[in-house]
Amino acid sequence: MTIRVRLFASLQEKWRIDQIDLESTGMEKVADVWLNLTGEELPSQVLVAVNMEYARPDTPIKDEDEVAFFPPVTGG
Amino acid sequence: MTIRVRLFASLQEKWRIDQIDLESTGMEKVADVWLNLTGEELPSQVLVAVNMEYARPDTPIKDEDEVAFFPPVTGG
Amino acid sequence: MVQVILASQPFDPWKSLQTFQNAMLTVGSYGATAVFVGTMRDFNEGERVESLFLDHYPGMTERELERILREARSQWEFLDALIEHRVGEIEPGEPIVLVAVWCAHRGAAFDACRWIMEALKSRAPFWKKETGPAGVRWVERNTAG
Amino acid sequence: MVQVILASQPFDPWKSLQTFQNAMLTVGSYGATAVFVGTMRDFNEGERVESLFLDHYPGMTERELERILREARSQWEFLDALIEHRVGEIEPGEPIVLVAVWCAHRGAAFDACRWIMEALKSRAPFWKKETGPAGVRWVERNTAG
Repeated sequence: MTIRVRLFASLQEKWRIDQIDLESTGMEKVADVWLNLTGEELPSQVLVAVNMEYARPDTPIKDEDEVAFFPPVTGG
Repeated sequence: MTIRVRLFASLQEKWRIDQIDLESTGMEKVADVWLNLTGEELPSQVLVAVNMEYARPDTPIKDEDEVAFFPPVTGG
Repeated sequence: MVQVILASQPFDPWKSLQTFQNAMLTVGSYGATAVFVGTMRDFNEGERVESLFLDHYPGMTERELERILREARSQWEFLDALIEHRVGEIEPGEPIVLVAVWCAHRGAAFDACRWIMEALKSRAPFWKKETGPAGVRWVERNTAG
Repeated sequence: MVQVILASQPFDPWKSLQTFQNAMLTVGSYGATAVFVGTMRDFNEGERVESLFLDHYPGMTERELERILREARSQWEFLDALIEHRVGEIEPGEPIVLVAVWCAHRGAAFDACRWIMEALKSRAPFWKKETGPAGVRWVERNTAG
């Protein structure tokens, strides 16, 4: 399974990752992707999107999904 | 005592009066001016202003006041 | 420097905003601008409207609009505000009223702009006379906001 | 025909409104236009701000803004709506966001414009990074409306 992972804003700077393709068979939900990427639990304030729609840590993922992690939004 | 009376919008058309100076000693309040002008009681939906500030039928008037009568406003 | 303008000729609200903002506001001082524009429609309550005449009370209308802006300023902190209102003969598609408020933050801008507009509709001495297929009639009351 | 624009260069909101309105709206069809413009201030929470960088999620940002407009349209009847939002490097005094709604009546215009703006602040994937005298910092959360 290949998951495209994207980080934005302060998360992108902290983890020094903009975009990366993760190849792994052990990922079933969004939280697994974060764990796989960082080795840490997904912090509660981090927002997540799957294929450009808001999702939750327990949202299931499938091959070729784009999973994004970002801090609270501050536009406008 | 001289009171300048002004009518606006539909009242102006109905009474065919735009502006008139009433000379009379018998007027003490706004409602008296209307009675003096039209011979009728002041209708409850008519709005009144004295010297360009909203007033009430029982607002006292004095020499040289400008008293205006108009229908509900419909601007904006 | 709040401003009240009665316009006897058609005005472009977006151009008025541009001009007022450039002349009156300091760059970087305001974070939130809320604007309302009322435009003459060619329909009102299901009836076609061909033209509109806007009567007002010269002198009192300006004063009442200035009172409204002063009252708004005592309720919300704003840097500046503008009211522009047409008088006289108006054609469909022409703007009737523009209300704009410049604030530091958006809550005050939205609240003040709406409050000013509702106060204007309920208190400012303007009267509309519509011409339609059935003839000429004075509009008797404003619709609720 | 609602429209979402992400602008990488400074824009004049009043000119955008003029252009959009002339291109998209039928003369006489709309009676009420409510507009909000958010502009970059040179102060934020008591600190001087020298410049701002606005990050976004290309693709998702546009989609989320379009979803917001669709949701607004299911709640209020409006003829048209426009969202324009800056991305990239922004200087004090430059507009950040423009939200405009064209309706038949003013209640819906005010309500929809404010709702869209609050939805944008809470959901649209944008992130601000401020540069001030103390250095560079990501803004952590938006202020309440």
